[in-house]
Amino acid sequence: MVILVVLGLPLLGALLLALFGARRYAAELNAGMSFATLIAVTFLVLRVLRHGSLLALHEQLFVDSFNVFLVALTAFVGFTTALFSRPYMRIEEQRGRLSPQRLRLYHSMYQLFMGAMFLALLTNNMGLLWVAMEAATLSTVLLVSLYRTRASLEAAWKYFILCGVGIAQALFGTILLYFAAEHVLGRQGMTALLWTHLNAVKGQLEPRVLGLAFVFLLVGYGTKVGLAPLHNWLPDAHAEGPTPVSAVLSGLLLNVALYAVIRCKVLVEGSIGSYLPGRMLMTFGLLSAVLGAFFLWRQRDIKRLFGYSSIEHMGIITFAFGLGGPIASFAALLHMTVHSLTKSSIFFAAGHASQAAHTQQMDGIRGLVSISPTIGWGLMLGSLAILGMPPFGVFASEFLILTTAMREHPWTTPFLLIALGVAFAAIFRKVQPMVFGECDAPPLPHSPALVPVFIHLAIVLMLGVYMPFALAEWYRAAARLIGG
Amino acid sequence: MSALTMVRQFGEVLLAIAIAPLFAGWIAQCRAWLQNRSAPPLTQPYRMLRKLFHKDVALATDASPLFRMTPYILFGTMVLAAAIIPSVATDLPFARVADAIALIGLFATARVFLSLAAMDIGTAFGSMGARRDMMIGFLAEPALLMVLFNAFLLSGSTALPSVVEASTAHPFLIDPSLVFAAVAFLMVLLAENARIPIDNPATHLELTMIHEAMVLEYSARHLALVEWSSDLKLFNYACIGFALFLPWGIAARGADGALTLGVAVIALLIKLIVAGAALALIESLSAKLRIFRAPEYLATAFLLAVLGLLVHLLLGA
Amino acid sequence: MLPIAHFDAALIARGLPLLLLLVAVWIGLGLIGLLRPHSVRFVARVVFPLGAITCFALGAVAAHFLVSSHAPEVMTLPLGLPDLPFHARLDPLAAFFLLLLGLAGAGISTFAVGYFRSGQGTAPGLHCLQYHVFLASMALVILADDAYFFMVAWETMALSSYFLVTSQHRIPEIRRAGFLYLLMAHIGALCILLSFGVLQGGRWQFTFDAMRGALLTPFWASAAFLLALIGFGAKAGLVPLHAWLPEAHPAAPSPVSALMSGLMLKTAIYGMLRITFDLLHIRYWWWGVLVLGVGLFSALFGAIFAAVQTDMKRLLAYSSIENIGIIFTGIGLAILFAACGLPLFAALALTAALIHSLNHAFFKSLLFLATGSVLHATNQRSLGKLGGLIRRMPWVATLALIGTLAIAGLPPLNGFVSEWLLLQSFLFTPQIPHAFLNMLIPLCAALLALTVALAAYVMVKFYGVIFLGQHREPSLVHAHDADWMERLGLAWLALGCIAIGVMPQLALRVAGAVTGALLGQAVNLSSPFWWIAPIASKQASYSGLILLTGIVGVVGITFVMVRALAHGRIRRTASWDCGYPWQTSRMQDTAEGFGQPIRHMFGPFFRMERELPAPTDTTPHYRIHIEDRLWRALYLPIARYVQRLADWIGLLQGGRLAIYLLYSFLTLIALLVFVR
Amino acid sequence: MHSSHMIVELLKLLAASLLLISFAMLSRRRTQRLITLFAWQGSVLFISTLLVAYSAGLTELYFSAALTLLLKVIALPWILHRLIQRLGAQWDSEPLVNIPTTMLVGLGLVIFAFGLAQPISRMATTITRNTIGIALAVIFLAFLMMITRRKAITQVIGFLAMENGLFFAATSATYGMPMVIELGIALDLLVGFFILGIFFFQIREQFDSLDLSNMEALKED
Repeated sequence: MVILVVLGLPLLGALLLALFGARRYAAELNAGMSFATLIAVTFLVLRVLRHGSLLALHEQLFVDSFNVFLVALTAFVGFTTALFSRPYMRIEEQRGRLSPQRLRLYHSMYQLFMGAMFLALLTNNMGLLWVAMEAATLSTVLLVSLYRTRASLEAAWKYFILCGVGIAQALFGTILLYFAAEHVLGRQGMTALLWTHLNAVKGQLEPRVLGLAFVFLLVGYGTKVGLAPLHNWLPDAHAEGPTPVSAVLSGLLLNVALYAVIRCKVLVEGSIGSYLPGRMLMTFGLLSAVLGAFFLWRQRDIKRLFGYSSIEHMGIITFAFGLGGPIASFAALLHMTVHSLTKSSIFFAAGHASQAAHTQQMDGIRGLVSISPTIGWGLMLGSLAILGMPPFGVFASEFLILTTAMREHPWTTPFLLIALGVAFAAIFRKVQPMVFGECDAPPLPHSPALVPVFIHLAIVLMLGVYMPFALAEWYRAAARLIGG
Repeated sequence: MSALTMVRQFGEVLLAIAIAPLFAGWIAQCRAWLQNRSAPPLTQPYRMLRKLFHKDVALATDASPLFRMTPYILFGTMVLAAAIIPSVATDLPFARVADAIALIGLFATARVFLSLAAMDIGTAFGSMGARRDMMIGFLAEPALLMVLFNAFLLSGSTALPSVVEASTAHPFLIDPSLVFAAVAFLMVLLAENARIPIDNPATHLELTMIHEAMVLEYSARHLALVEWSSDLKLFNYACIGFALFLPWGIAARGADGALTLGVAVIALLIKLIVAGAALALIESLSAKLRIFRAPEYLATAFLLAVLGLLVHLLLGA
Repeated sequence: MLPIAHFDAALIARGLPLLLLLVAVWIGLGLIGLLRPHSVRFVARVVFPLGAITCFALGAVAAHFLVSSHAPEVMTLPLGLPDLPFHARLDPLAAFFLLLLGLAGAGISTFAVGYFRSGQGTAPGLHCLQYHVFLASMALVILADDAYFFMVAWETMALSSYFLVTSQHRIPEIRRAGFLYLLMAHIGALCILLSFGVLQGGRWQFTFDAMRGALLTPFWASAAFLLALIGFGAKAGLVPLHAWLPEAHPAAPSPVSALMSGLMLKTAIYGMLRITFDLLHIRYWWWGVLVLGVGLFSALFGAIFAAVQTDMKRLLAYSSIENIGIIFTGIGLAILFAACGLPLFAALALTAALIHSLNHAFFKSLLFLATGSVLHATNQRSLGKLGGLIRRMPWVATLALIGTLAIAGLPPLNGFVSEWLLLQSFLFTPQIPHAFLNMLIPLCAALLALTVALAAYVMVKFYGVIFLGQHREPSLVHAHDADWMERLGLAWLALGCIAIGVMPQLALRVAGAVTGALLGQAVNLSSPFWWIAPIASKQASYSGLILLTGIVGVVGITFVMVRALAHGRIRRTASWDCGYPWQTSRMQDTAEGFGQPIRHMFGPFFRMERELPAPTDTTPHYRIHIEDRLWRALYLPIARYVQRLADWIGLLQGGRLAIYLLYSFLTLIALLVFVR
Repeated sequence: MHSSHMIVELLKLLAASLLLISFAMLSRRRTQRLITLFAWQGSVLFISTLLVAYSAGLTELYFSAALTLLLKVIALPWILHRLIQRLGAQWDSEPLVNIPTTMLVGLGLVIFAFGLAQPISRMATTITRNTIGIALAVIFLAFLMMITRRKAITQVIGFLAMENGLFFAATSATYGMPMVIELGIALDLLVGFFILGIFFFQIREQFDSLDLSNMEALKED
């Protein structure tokens, strides 16, 4: 029943913060709730590690090695982000960009968002998955528009419409899925949408219908993953929302959406028995990686920059999942982990950086190491990590992905090469002058919470040179689940 | 190595040191005759050396030790080269120390030291001369190397004694490929030894100087050593030429009777006389080139050497 | 090819754990430096000496391995990816480069003890960490025995050196250099990675041992080779991938420049050799021709550009390109010979390449460090403002002279040995069983000779303009000589130059172990230690020691005799200079002036912008700006294309919601059409 | 059996009218009219759901029918109506693409949708199987409408119309999704709609118009 706790705590937190969100200790409360969730998740993880996958609530919820690690990741990043948002939001409030009421909204929506994501991850029911995704969208729409500026409203609106429409397609896909499943499983017992049951009978599902269903699901959830050319909402939302929100969007929401896609892919692949879905994923992945890289080239806004970098990395991960096979899937999962850790830490650093420089325009940000070495080095190391510089973990996954691609589909490697090279040039030529060089800005009023940054980077660094056996096993199991 | 070979070795070195100025004098004399001037006596170089050795040294105030060491190093390298080149006999204990390529290196060392010394005082002419001399150097070396390639293809060795033995064993007078090489070598020789058409040893027109410009600041015994070593350099080059192209008379390994050695010395002297006359003739017949014509000149030498190479590869040895 | 049979025998590792321990010590030292990040004394006087000692120990262990046993030693570390733990391996090839790293590194670290002053941009402690991590990663690159470990070490090397380069990050040029450097390094690394991806031949084994076993089709083998050539060429600074080198090496503090030029470039050589001669099971002759061509061109290119530089460190950087080119020429010849089934000659060429790497490590480090001392003494990097330092800093001048003569390839120093060996191996190219090749490649020897002679020209310019002549700036009067730790470091490196030059046989034996392992064939090592006759003593032989003793002897005798005979006194007077009385220090050749013949002769290589004074100018001045054509021919166009593409792609994000919706709609339709 | 046949015919008729309404929406300019059409669409949906529920004898479909009635026929149109009163956004400005062209494209989409739906209809067992194509067509048309209109509010109406299409698809293909899901969807729809409502006012006060052409500031320039 620990699952229910995991699901309940954020909702409880949302409720509490809806009431007391405006108080002074709200930020601490937020962090506290997130921490409690993290604890609960830890128990869940231990449980799964001990007894393997488990079902709950009439099979509506289930945990297997695939989603449990995403749950753990989500809880962890959620907690660190809450820690980070404490000083960050204080500063925003001091600067009068936010009122206490807004903070209340922020805190409760933050918890709600976490709850929605947990539901999306933990549910066994494809329909519920859809509902949860929609809920996540709605809560983040409010978060993105938190500042109520023109830009933030525009971003939120675009986000809402694009993702709403996308999600609608996903719903149609789900309907088709249900339709196909119903023929095999029947309407009785409402098992026709339960992933575990579908997975059991995926061989018998009508291929053509599932093919169509997959297209709709891919377009739908893919919009939330930010696959090009469905990505247009992503940079706006990342740039205009508050930084903690950008961090969780990039670090978590994209993962969750991709998780949904992969769940569907497993079913469809099993049904039509061809590598059609894989090819689709690879194409989308390559496209996103290349386009994302080239978008990076011309950015001026720091958060926009890293938003695009998320597109690029999601592309790489999708590509890896498309490649299939144990190693590529392993690499993709690893990349999911390191990407969300690194990217969120970058957003932490970038947020403080733009606060210190009073602008998000990168031309305005200079010499961070001289303002605060922690911010500067955080940004520098984070960027190097995200660019796939060893010994950081991102390199490990990119190593596996590139070499697999070289073996399976050599023709893809030039694109990957271009994407990685251009991305490197684009990001690094922007980051270097921000971190180094002269500067005359005053230090921040509150001491920035950069412990999260360095915790994340430390983990990423460790994953690059040493991977604990349990974690490896876990990834392997998940990879087996996905890639067969 | 027996005592005899050592004796032979030293004899040869001393011979080289002794007759090098004579050779230079001989060339000067021939040139004078060819130009209808009254010739200086053959011993003129010796007199000049003696005079210089007795003069006081006028040393520039800010001359560094490098400047003062250089004449000795020049002399040393040239003497060593003389010891390596089989001018009289092939069976020399020193000959194995350095093959022809190493010999080029040795000459390069001398050139570099002289150029550094020329720059040491920091006068306009010194550095100009250094620059030009180094330029001639790096243009001449590829051509010289190609010449050696020819010799190597014939004898399968870059060690001069082996080359000599191989080409003395050669049935015909001289291998066709070597003809080209010989001409190339001659051109390189003129360039390397600051002779017309690249440089004029007798010039006193500062702006056209190369070698002279470098040694402007030297006086007395330093100058003497420099001059002596440049005479030695010319002599050495001549001997390399003989070893490569006219090896007759050089005492072969094993055959080291007094008679053969005598014959060898005579042969050497005859060759020197002829060569000197020839050099003088060429110098008098040709005009000095502008400094930036030097690349074309040496490129021609290089091409000739390559031609020789191809001739050899095509006709087969 | 390394016989796998050796493998089981060598499971009891001996030298390897020690080496890894020393590497760990380096990293530890770096971290210790962080304890007191701002205390120069602590870092310089305590940590760096220890680092130097570690260097020396590393070199010693490697040397011992080379002379005692050649049996490879392997180890597996409990780190790395789950299916791919870090494998380490010590074999002659690795040991040779570790020897190079250790011995040259010892000198550099010793110098660094005296070099680092406060106010050097990055905090000394951080500097110390980066420095030692750099050393450690280089050692690990050499020791790595699987692709992942190799890549991690490789990129860590690039990263740490990048931070060292940008330690003066407040200067925009240096940031630009650092960026360019890291970018090129990263792209190169990606190529290497892909090359490994090919090499494992679909067996999903990333240990080098498995790669040795993999049999590739000619196409894939060539693909792997070319990718490796691009990757390692980018790191080694082969033309046209050299653009970063003359920017980055001068930007760094001198000891770091020395590390990068002297040692880091060698790791690229190592990688090239490792892949070409060890991992790839076959070699094709055209690879050799390709490498030979690229190498020779780089060599010539580097020499020509070095000749026209006016910044002493840039000059040295270009000379590095030249030397790397020479090394690659050797490698190319070796590949060619090996592919044509002439292992002995291949061994000769490879020996030349290896020994030249060793030499370059010594003399290039020496010269870079010397420029460091000059920099400290005068705060001048531009040759136009130096001169006459031989009288102010005799120690540095003397030691630098040794380096200069060595790099100019003059006997009896070490530079000559390797170039001699290389020319020797060229002499055998007519025996290549390919028409045309056997006629064309001998001509390359002439190009090589030209390069070497040009190098001499460059070095005369370098030394003459910095140390000889008169001070071009009055301030130079106050220049002081290096302190004793710096001198010690320089002296150590100079000693290395002399030792290898005088006793080449030692280097030959060490290299022989490597060629024996890689080609199963080594040159003739039987002759005594002062003597080399690589093929046969009748064919060609050389003895640096006798040559040196000969010169010294003759010079001594001459000196004594001249003293005995000539009685002239020495009068100190003003210089003669054809009696021209008003000459000043401005009248001596400047760096530009010295480069003038080269500009004149090799004009097509450069992109020159001249400013000539008009006849009427009251204050006439002449300025010339020389640029590498490749910038406009290669690099800028690429940047432009990326920019243009980015602009086009930017149009996708037009800001209009309807268009965005249209995108997703069209995507949907397209996919639907696709699936049905 | 006979009655069910009747029902099928009736359902087909309703489906056809649904399609017709969608086209009408595509062609209308006045926001007021669009809302009315939307309400009509909802009611047609409601009736068809009732029929399906009756013929298939599924109780939970009655619930969803009721839900439809509440939400899509009464609540949403009313709120929308009030909104445009408050925001004074009766007129939509000229669509991005002119109406005839839109109609043609819509026609093509309908054909495409039918073609796409055929395999599904063939294997469907429901009495409404033939209408799946129409449901898909409705979705596409709504999508098209969202693309071509430039007022925020009309886009929202298009969005809701798409929701309708989905709902219709669900009922016609599978007699509706499980109840939980239906409720979830309805809830999401409601919440989303309220958020939109809030948004309109903020957009108004920030941009003092609901015209989307003001919302093109965030882009690559």
